[in-house]
Amino acid sequence: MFEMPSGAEIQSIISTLRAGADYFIPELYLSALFMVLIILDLVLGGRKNRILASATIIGLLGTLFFIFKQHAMPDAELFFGMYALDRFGIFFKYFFVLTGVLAVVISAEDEHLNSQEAGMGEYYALIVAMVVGMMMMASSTDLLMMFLSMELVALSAYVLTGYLKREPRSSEAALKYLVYGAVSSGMLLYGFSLIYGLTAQTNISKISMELSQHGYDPLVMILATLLVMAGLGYKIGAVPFHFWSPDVYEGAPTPITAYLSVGSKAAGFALLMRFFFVAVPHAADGIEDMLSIDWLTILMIISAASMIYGNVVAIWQKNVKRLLAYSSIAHAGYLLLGIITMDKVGTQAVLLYLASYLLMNIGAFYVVVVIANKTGSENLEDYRGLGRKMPLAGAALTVFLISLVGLPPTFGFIGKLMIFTALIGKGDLFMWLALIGILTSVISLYYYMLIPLNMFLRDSDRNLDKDYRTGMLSNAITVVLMVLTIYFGLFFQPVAEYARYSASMFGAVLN
Amino acid sequence: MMHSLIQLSIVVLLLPLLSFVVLIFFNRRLPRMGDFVGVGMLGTAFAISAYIFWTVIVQHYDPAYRIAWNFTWLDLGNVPGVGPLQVKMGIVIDNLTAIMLAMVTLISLLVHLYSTGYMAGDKNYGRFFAYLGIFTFSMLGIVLSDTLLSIYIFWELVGLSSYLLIGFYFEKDSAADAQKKAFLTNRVGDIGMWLGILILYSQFHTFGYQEIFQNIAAGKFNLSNGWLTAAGILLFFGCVGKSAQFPLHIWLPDAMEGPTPVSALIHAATMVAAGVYFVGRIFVILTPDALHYIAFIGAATAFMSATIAITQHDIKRVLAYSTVSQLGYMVMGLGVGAYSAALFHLLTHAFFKACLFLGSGAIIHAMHHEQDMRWMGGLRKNMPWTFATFSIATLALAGLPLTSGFMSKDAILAAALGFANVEGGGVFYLIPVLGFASALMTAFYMGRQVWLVFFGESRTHLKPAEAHHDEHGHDDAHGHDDHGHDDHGAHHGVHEVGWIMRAPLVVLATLSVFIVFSPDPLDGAKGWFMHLVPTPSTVVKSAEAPKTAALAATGGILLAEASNDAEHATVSATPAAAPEHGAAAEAHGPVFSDPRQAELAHAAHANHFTAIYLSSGMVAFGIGLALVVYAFGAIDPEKTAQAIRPLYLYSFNKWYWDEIYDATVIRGSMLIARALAWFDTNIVDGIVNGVATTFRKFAFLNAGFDKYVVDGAVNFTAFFVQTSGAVMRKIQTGKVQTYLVMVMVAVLGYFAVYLVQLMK
Amino acid sequence: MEMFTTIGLNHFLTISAILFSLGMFAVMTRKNAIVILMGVELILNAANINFLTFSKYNGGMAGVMFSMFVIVLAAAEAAVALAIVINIFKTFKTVDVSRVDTMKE
Amino acid sequence: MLSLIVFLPIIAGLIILAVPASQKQIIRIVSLLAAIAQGVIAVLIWRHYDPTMAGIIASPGGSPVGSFQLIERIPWISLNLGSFGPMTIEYFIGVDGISITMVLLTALISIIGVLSSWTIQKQVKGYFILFNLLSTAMMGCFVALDFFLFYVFWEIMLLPMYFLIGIWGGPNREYAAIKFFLYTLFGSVFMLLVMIGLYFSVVDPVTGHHTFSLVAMASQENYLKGAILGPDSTMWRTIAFIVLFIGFAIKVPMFPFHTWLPDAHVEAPTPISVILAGVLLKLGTYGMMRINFPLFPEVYHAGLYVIGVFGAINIIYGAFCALAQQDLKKMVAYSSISHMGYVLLGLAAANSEGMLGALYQMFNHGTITAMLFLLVGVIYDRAHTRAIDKFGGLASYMPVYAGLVTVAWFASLGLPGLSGFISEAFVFVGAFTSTTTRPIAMVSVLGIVFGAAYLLWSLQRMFLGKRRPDAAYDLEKDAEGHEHIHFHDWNGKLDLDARELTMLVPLAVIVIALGIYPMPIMGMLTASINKLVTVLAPVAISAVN
Repeated sequence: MFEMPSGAEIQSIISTLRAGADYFIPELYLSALFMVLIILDLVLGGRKNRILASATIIGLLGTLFFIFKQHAMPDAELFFGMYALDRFGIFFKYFFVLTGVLAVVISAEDEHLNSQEAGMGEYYALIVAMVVGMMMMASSTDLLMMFLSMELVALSAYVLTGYLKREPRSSEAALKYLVYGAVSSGMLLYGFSLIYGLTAQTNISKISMELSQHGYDPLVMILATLLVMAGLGYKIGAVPFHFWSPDVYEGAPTPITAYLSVGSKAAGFALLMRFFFVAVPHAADGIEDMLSIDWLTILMIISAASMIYGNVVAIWQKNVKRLLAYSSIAHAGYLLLGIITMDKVGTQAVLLYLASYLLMNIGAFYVVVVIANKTGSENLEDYRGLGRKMPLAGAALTVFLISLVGLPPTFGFIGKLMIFTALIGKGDLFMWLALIGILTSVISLYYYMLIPLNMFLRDSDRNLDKDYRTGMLSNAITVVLMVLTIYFGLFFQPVAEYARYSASMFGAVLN
Repeated sequence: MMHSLIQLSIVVLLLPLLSFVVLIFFNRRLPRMGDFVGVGMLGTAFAISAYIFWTVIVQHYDPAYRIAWNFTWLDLGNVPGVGPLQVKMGIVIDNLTAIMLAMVTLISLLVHLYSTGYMAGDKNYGRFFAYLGIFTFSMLGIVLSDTLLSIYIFWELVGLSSYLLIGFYFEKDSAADAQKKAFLTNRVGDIGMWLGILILYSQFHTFGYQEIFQNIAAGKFNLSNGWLTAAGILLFFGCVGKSAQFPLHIWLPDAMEGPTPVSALIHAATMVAAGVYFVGRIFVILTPDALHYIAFIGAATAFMSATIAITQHDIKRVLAYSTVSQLGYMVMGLGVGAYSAALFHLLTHAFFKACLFLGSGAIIHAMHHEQDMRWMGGLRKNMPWTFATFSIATLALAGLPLTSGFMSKDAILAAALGFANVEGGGVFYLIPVLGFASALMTAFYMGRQVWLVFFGESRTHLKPAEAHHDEHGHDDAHGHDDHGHDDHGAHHGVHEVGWIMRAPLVVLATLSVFIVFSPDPLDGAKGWFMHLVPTPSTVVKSAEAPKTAALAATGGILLAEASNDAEHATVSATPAAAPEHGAAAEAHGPVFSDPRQAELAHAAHANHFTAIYLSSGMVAFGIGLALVVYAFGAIDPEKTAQAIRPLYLYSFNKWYWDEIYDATVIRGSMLIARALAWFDTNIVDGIVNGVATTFRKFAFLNAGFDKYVVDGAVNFTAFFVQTSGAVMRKIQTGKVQTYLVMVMVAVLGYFAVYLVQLMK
Repeated sequence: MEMFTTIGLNHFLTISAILFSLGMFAVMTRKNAIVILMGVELILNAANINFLTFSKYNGGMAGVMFSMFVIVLAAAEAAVALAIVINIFKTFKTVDVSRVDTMKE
Repeated sequence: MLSLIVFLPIIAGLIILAVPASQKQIIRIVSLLAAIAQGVIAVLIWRHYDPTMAGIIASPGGSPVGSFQLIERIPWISLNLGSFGPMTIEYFIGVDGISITMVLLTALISIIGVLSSWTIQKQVKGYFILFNLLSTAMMGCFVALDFFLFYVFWEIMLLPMYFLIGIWGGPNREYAAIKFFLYTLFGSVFMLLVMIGLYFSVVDPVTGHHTFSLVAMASQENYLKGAILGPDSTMWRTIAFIVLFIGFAIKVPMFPFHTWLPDAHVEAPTPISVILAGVLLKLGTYGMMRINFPLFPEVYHAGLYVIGVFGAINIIYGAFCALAQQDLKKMVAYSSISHMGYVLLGLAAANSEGMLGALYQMFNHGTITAMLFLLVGVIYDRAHTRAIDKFGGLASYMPVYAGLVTVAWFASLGLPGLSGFISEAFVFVGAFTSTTTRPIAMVSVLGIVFGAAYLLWSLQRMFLGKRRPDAAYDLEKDAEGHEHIHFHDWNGKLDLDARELTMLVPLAVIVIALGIYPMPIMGMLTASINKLVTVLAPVAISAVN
C-alpha cells in the first residue's frame, strides 16, 4: 500500500539530513569520541585508566566548543521534526557535558573503582554514551526520539551501575535498576502508543495542535498521561516512582551515583519540561486548558509527596550515599515546583536550580569519594572525628550540604530563592506548596547536619592515626567546587541570566 | 546663674559621695583605713549645711521660703503626641529641706565620730566608712531632690546602702538573710511607689513635684478621682516599705544585724524617716480617702509594734520596735492632716532615738557584745554618762513634758483627736485610741528597759550557756563584731566608753530638750519648726469646696510657685501664709482655703489640751506600771507572762508576721518558681522535642515504608489479583517487584480517582 | 454479530491491553529474572501492536517506524539484561529476584 | 567605613586561614586586632553620627535613601524576570539611631568576646575563623538596609554559631547546637517567603521596579494595591506579620519559643554565651523594630496587647524560672529571657518612652549580660562547677570579684545609678502611659521584685555567709591565721587576673556611666525613635490606606 518514493524525493530527504547534520555536530562528535575511547581501550595496555580518563575529559571539554558554536545558529527543527536545536537544549548540552566531565573526574579519583582488574575502557565510553543520550533527551521533539534517547541513557546506566562486578550490592543495584527501568520505559512506551493513537502524530508540537484542535477522549488521555508520567517520574526519581533510586544509588559506584543523581535526573526534567510545555496544550495564560490542569494536579501531588517523603525518610539513613539518594528525591520535588508555575520565571528557576544542584551534589559526592578512599566506608558512624583529620574535606562537605539545605550564601539558596520567587509570583495560588517546601527544607537541615555533626562534633572510637592527607589535585578540585558554590551564591547574576536566556524552547510559548 | 545656696547644697550632696569613692578604692592604702576622710568630709558637709540652716531658718525665717533649681537630665526630643519632652532633675531648698539637711549631716557626723570608737579594730573598718558615705549621699539626695524620679533613684540607693550596711558582717548567715530581707521588702514597697509615679507621669509627662501639683490643681488629671487616691496610696507604699509600716515592717527589727551605729543612723534617725518625709512632700495631692488609709495604717503600726516591744529581751530590738511604733505615729499624724506635727516628730524622734541607739551601742560595747537585757542591770554605776543621756532620751521618747518628744507627740495626738471629731465616725475614734494606748505602752517598755539595764544588780552571771535561744530563738541576733564572744563573767571590764563615743550621746541628749524647739514646753506649735513648716494646702479639690474658691486659692499658690523658675530662684509667700505673718505667735497653722483642712486644723487646736492631759496621764501610768513591775517587783513579770501566755507569745513572736510571710509569700513564690521551671523543662521544651520525635517516628514509619506498607500493599494487590481471576492465585513477590506493584497501585489509584471525578 | 466476523480496531487494542496486563503481571509476580524479562518483552510488544494498529487505522508510517525501532531496542535491552542476570547468578548463585534484597529501607 | 567595620573580621578570618594552626598566639592576636580596629571605627562612626537625622523611612519626596547615614548603596544583582520586572538586589547599608547603638554594642562585645576566648585551647584556628565569620554576620545584620542582604547575613550567623556551640560547648552540646540551629532556621525560613512576598508587593518610587530595599518597604505608600502583601490584602499581611514576628521572637527569645536559650547558654563556652546574650538576642528585637513593625504597622497596632502580654510573661516567667535554677549560668540565661521581656513590653507600648526604653534596654542588657556571663565564666574556670550551692563566703576571699559581681548583679536587677534602671524605668513609663498596655505594665512591675529576689538570693548563697561544707574549694589557714581558699586544679590567680579585669572593668565603667548620664547613647536614639513612633502611629497608617 505504500508506494516507493521517487528519486527526487530521496534527494530532498538526503539534503534535509545533510542540512540537519550541521546542527547535530556535538552529538556526532561525542559518538565519535565513544568509538575512539573503545579503540583506545583496545590499543592501550597496562595502567591505562589515567590516560582514558584524561582522554575522556579532554574529549568532553572539546565538545563545549561545538556547543558554543551552536549559539550562532537559529532555532531549528531537524530531521523532520525529530530533533530541535534551541537555547533550552544548548543549556542542557553544556550541563550534561560538565556533569560528564565531573563524573569522570570523580571516577578517576575513586580508588575502589580503579582497583578492579577489569579495565575502565567501556566505563568511560559508556559515560560518554550517556552524555549523548541525555543531550538527545533534552532536545528531541518526537516521541520516538525521546524513547530512543531515554533507552540509550538507561542501557548505559544499567551497565555502569553494575560495573563493580565482584560487588554484590553493585550487581543487585543493576538488576533492580534494570527491571524497574525496563518496566517503566515499557509503561512510557505504552503511554506513547496511546497518545499516537489519539493524535496520529509523534511530533510533540503537532500532538499539541491535534489535541487542542480536535479534542480527545479524556479517559484514554489520562491513562496515557499517567503511563507517561510513570516513565518520566522514574527518570526524575520522584515519589511514587522513586523506589529504585535509594537502592541503586547505594549500590552503584559512587561516581555513577553522582552522575545518575544529577545527570539522568536533569535529563528527565529536560524531557518532562519539553513534553509538558510543548506536547500538552496550554491556553494563553497557561492554566485554562483541561489537560494541562490534569498534568498540573499530578505534578503538584508528585512534588508535594517527593518533598515530604524524601526529606522525612532521609532522617533515618545511616549510609551517606543512601541519605543523599533520599535528598535527591526531595530535590526532585523542589524542582517540580518550578515546573508547576508553567512560566518563563519558573523554567529559569528550574534551570538555575539544576545548575546549583550540579555543583553542590557532585561536590558532595566527590568529597564522599575522597573520604571513602581514606576510610573505605560510607557509613555515618565512620565519619566520626574526621573533621579534624580532613579539615578541607569537612569544610567543603559542610558547604555543599548547607547549599543543599538552601542556606545563604550558597548557590543552593539562590536556586530555592528563584523557585519560591516563581511560586509566590503566582500570588497565593501555590502558597501551600511553598509552605511545604520551606518546612521540609527545615527538616532537611537536620539530616544534612548529621554529617558535619559526626565529622566535627563527635570523636571517633576508632583510632585515626593513619595518614589522611589527600592529593593536591583532589584538594584543588574540592576547593574549586566549594568556592564556586559560594561564589555563585553571592554573584549569581550571570548564571541566572543565562538560565533565563535558555528558558525558551522550540514551539513552546513561555511568558 | 544658680543660687549660692543651691551650689552649697550640691557640695554637701557630693562630699559624702567623694568620701565613698575614695574609701572604697583606697581604704587599705590610707592610714587608719582613712576614717579621717569620712569624718572630715562629713564635718565639712555639716558645716556647710549648718550655714544653709542659718541662712534659711534664722535669717529668712519665712514659712514660704523656697528656692529651686533644675537641669535637663534626659532630652527625649520632640515626642509625638507630647511635643518637646525633657526629663529634669532638680534641687529644692525650703525650710524643711534646710532642717533635714542639717539634721542628717549632724547625725551622720556624730555617727562617724562614734564609729571611730565603736568599730575600731574591725578588719573592714575602712569599708564601713565608705558605706556610711554612700548612705549619707543617698539620704541627702532624697532630702534635696525636686522630682519624683530623682527621689525614687535615691530611694533605691539608700536601699542599697542599707543593704550593704545591714550585711556588713556578711559572714553571718543571719546578717545575710537580714540584708536580703530588707532589700526585698523595700522593693515591694517601691513597686507601689513606682506605680504611683507612673500614674502621675502618664497624665502629665513630667516627674517634677511642682508641675504635677499645678496640673492636678488645674484639674488636668484626666483619670477618675479613684486613680488619684490610688496614686496617693501607691506612693505611700514606698513609705510603708522604707518606714517599716505595717504590713512591711518585718525587715526593720532584723536590720539590727547591722553594726549599732548603723542602726542609729539609718534604721532610727534618717532613712526610715525618709518615708515620712516623702509622704510629706506629696502631702498636697493626697485625697481624703488616701489620708484615711494612711492614718489607719499608721495607728495600726504604732499600736502593733508597741505591743511587740513590751516583751522583747534584745535591747536593740526593743528600740527597733519602738522606732517602728514612732514612725507609725508620724504616718498617723500625716494621715490625720497634722503635717507639721508629724514632720516635727520626725525631727525630734531623730535626735532622741539616735541617742538611744548610740547609748545602747555604748552598753553593748561595754558589755562585750551582750545584747540581752535579762543579763544586764546595774550599769548606772559603771556608765554614768551613758545612763544620764539614755534616760533623757527615754523620757523624750516616752513623751514626758519638758522633752522635745512630748511636744511633737502631743501635737500628733491632738490632731488625731480632732480628726476623729471632724470625721465624726465611731471607727475613726480608733485612731486616737490606738495612739494613746501605744503612748502608754511606750512609756511602759521604755521604763522597763531603763530599769533592766541600769538599775538593780548585774545579772550577767545568771546567763545560761545556751541562752541564745528562748521560745523561738528569734533573738540570736547578737551583734557579733569581729571580736567574737568574750567570756560572760561578772562586770569586770564593764566601764564607761571613751569620749569619742560619749560626746555624740551628750549632743543628742541636749537636742532632746524642749527649749531647742519651742519656748513653751507644752506647745510645740509655738516653736519655730511648726511655724516654718506649715501644713500646705491641698491641691485636690474636695467635694464640698466651691470649685471657684479652691481654684482661686490653689491658683494663687500655683502662680507663686510657677514663678520659681528653673535657673533663678525666687522667694514667694503663699496666700495662705501672707495674713499669717505677723500673728505667728499663736500659730494655729495657716488658714486653709480647703474647708476640710481648715476644720481639721481648728479641731486639732481645740483638742490641744485634752491631748496633753490624756497623754501625760498615759505616760505617767505607763512609767508607773514599769516601776511597779520591775522596781518594786509588786507584780512578777514571769508569772504574768505565764498567766497570759498566749498573749505573751503572740507579742513575743511579733504577731507571727515572719512565719505568716514565710508560709505564704516566700514559700508560695518558691513553689511557683519550681512549678514553672518544671513546666519549662518538661512541657514547653517537651512540646518542641515532642514535635521532633514525632517527626523521627514518622520518618521511621516511612523508612520502614518498603518493609511494612509496601508489603501490605502487595498483600492487598494479592487480594485484588485473586478476585480478578483464578489464574493469579499463587503470587510470589520480591522487593523490586513490589516496587513495581507500588507504581501500578499509584497509577491505577489515581486513575480510579479520576474516574470517580469524571462520573461526577 | 458483525464484531465477531470482521476484525476491527478494538480487537487489536484489546489484544494489546491483555498483552500489557499479562506482561505487568509476569513482571510483578514471577520469581525468575528471565521470566520477568520476558514480561518486559510482552509489555513492549503490546505497545508495538498499538503502534501498528494505529498506524494502520490512522494512516502514516510513523507507527510502523516506531515499532521497528522498539523491536531493535528490545533486543539490545535483552542483551544488557542477560549480562546483568548472569552477573547476578555469579554473585548470588540464583536468579530469583526476590532473594536479591540486601539493600532495603 | 561601614563596609570596613562589617568585613574586617572576615578579612582577619582569611588571614588566620593562612596562619598554621600551631601558631595559636598569632591567631588570637590577629582576631584581637581586627576586633579592636572594629571598635575604633565604631567609635569614629559614633563621633561623626548626626543625631538629628532620624532615618527609619525615606520621607515622601525626600531622598530615596531617607535620612540614613554612612550610606553605601551599590547595585549587586539585577535580573530580568520578564513579567515580574527586573529583580534588583542592592548592597545597601547605612545606619540610623536604631542601628548605630547596636553597631556600637556589637563592636564592644566582639572585643570582649575575643579577649575571653583567649583561654580556648582546642582547635584555636577553626574557632577564631568561625568567630570572625559570626561577628561579620552580626554586624552586617545591623547595618543592612536591603532585606535580601539582611537575610543573607541573618542566615550566615547560624552556621558558625552551630559549630561554636557544638564543638567548643559542654557535655550536652550536640543537642543544644542542633536545637539552636533548627529553632532559628524554622523561624527564618518563613522570613524568606515573606521577603519574596514583600518584593512583589513593594515598588521603589524612584526606579518604579520591585525592590528589596527596607527603606522603600518602610513607607506604606510604596505598596501596590492588589499585590499579595499590598495594603488591601489584610489576611496575608496579618499572616506575614505573625510569621515574621515568630521568626524574630525565636531569636529574642520570647515565651514559648525560648527553650533553646537555656540549653544553648549552658552548653556554650563563655565567650559564645557573651556573644549570644550580648548581641544575638538583640537581633530579634532589632528585626522587629527595623522590619516587622514598620512594614506592617496596622497589624502591629492590632497586636500591641498580645505583644505586651508576651512581654509580661517573659518578664515574670523568666524571673520565676531563674529563681528555681541551681546552675548559675542557667539562672543568668533565664534572667536574659526576663530582661528581653522588658524590651518586648516597651515595644508594645508604641510610644516614644517605651520604644526608647526598649532600645536602650537592648544596649544595656548587652553590656550587663556580657558582664554576668563573663563573671560566671570566671568562677567556672576556677571551680569547674556552676552549682550555686557549691560556694558560699566567696566575698571574703575574692573581694574584687565579689565587688564586680555586686555591680553586675545590681545592674541586672535595675538599681538606679546603673544603666539597667533607666531602660527598665522608661519601658514601664511608656507601657503605663499607653492605655493599651497599662494593665500589663501594672502586672509586670512584679518583675522588679522577683528579679531582685533571684539575684540577691544567688548572691547570698555564693558570696555571703561562710564556706559551705560541700563547697568546691578548700579552706586553708596560713601562718598568721588568715584564711585563704584554694580551688582544686586551679593554679592561676585566685582573684581576677589582668585579662579578666580588662574585660570586666570597662563594662562596669560603661554600665555605671550610662546609668548616671545616658545621653551619650540615648541622644542618638531619640530622633529615630520619635520618627519610628510617628511612622507607626495609627493616623499615619490610615493616611496611607
